[in-house]
Amino acid sequence: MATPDALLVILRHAPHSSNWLREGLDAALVAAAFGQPVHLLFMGQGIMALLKEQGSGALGQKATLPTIDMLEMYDIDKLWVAEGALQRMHLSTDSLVDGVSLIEDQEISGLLQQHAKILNF
Amino acid sequence: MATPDALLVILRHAPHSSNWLREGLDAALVAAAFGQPVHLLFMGQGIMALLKEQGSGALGQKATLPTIDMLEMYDIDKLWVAEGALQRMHLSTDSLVDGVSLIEDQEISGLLQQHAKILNF
Amino acid sequence: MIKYGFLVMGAPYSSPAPHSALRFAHAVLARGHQIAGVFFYHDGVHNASSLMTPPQDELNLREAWTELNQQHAVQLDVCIAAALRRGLMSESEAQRHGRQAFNIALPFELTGLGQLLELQQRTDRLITFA
Amino acid sequence: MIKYGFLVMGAPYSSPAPHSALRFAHAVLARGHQIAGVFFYHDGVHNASSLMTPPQDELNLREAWTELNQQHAVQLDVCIAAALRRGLMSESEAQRHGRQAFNIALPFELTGLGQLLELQQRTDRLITFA
Amino acid sequence: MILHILTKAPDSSASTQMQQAIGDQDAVLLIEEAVTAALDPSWAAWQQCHTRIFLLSEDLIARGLASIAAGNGLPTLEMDGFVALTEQYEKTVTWY
Amino acid sequence: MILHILTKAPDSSASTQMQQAIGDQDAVLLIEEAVTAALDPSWAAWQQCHTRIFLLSEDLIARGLASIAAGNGLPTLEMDGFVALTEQYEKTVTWY
Repeated sequence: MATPDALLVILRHAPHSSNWLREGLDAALVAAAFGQPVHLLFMGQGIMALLKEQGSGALGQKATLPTIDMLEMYDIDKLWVAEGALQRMHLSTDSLVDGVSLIEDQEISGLLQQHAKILNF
Repeated sequence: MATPDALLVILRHAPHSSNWLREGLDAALVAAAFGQPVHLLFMGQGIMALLKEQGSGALGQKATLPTIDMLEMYDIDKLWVAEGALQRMHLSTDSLVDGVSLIEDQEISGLLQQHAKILNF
Repeated sequence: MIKYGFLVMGAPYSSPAPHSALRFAHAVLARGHQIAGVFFYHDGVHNASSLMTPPQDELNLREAWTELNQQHAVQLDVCIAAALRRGLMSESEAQRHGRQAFNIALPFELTGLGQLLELQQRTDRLITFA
Repeated sequence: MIKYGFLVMGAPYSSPAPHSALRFAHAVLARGHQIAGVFFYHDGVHNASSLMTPPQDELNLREAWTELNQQHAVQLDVCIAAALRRGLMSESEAQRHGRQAFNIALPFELTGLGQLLELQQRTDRLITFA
Repeated sequence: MILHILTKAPDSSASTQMQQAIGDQDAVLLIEEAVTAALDPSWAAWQQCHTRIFLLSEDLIARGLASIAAGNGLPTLEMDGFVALTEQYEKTVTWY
Repeated sequence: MILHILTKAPDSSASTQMQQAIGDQDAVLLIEEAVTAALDPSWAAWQQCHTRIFLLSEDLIARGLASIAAGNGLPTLEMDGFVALTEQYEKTVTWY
């Protein structure tokens, strides 16, 4: 499920509310560009980065969706979403972009153990 | 209980965690120095500003207590503390500085109504 | 006509507060009201940085505030104590503190906290963005 | 001996993260370990501001980091993309963007995000302060 | 009569504190991160003062929550409506 | 084996997320605002992994919580002990 030399980037902040999500995604993209295998874990408000219908903000605030769509080009194809968080946010996978992988809450700690490198945003 | 021309400054952030508390207290002190009647309402983590035993932070981060002790000199003598928040934080008034006034949760909205000017920190 | 004052306490590109404030400002003006002034406090002081350099396809917040000042005479006050500790100063403050550079210039003016209270007194509404 | 790297993402005087990082740094060195470098990202880039002017009775964080560099050869890298949008630039960036002033100077160096990943690769521990 | 402006998520301490401060005559406007309340019909504030909570439309759209808000029948406002609220309510308090 | 460092209050979303990520062999260090957990014996994490949660002593002292932490019998560490934890645990994750 995860290679031991992969980098796990955890994304916990929503689009538009701060720059955490964007700067976290930037770190993931740069790591991938350097040839590191990168996996993403979306927790809490971070899950909102995956909403299909999101747009750009007023006054030209950039949308996140184009970056999400770009991940595959960088060979970032593991997008883990905490299933419990999804339920607590009253969201279904239908509202999310394609290609996400659900993970049960009790498997999250195992996912962290399997990655030698972790960055938490 | 409150004069209609008084300024209510709400303090909701703990010492040392950010600069919100200090900059909120600064606003209260300046208003008082300008002759405005000022009342303070401590909510949530803001109540920690009133803990008797607090100190300065490591590496010379200033303590908040000297500022709290200075309030009386500026004629700021109404320090409201939300009673419910105090209970939820498992704190008793014994652990707080002298001179605070308890207010029940259901009276908070009335306190806000009575003040023409409010600043929320 | 209602007279508005704004208190802005979020930094651009870290908080959405300045964006919300600007959008609200233009809606206020469109409804025929007046904006007497904006007071930048806490991390909001970063809105005034003349060195702010966002990517070219993003709005430069300092320029957007400057435009608001030029077109609608909105006063832009920056709390001096909050600014100095966060690395923002005008030319005269730079001289006072022996620095080679400065990053706050007109139409932004460094001023004391009293200006915030004065703004609250002389406006009908003070709206906080944070 | 363990080799440490730090990722600092909080601004001085707005977040306690830089203070925690510095206190931790001195404890790491006291136990005989090495600190290879500090990477400043997100609001942490403000740690590098040469215009930072806290009240005289408070620690100047930039000076404290500079001392760490001078006494223990700790590399201080600042993410260039995060810095530019927040109004922080070196002399060469100021020239490139046509600005009159700059507020980042040695020992702080503007660099890309790749440097963070490189720091994570070449150290035994990467500790985040945010 | 106060207009409360919430900018943080419904499970934040800012939201809890606001809920303690809402009076019977007050109104609430959800902006920025607070519009995620559209996802949560069980948020206590909906029961507390359902008719007077508004969500800022453009912040819903930016976050991809506009159709969910519409589906839940929640009242939204444009920026113009935000200004209208501040005309009506003399005092505003922002919770962040 | 991971050392989790929490910098935010026990009722924050950072804390909730951390609690979901703690494994059986992991340890937790509470610093900065997180030391307010000393006030709350009902915090779920105390039950989840009581023996391996530490509080940073100097952050407790700064906030006036040192005697409360001592009264509740909570394990505290000096900065030196924080470093020792990072020697022992190869990975650290900071929740903020």
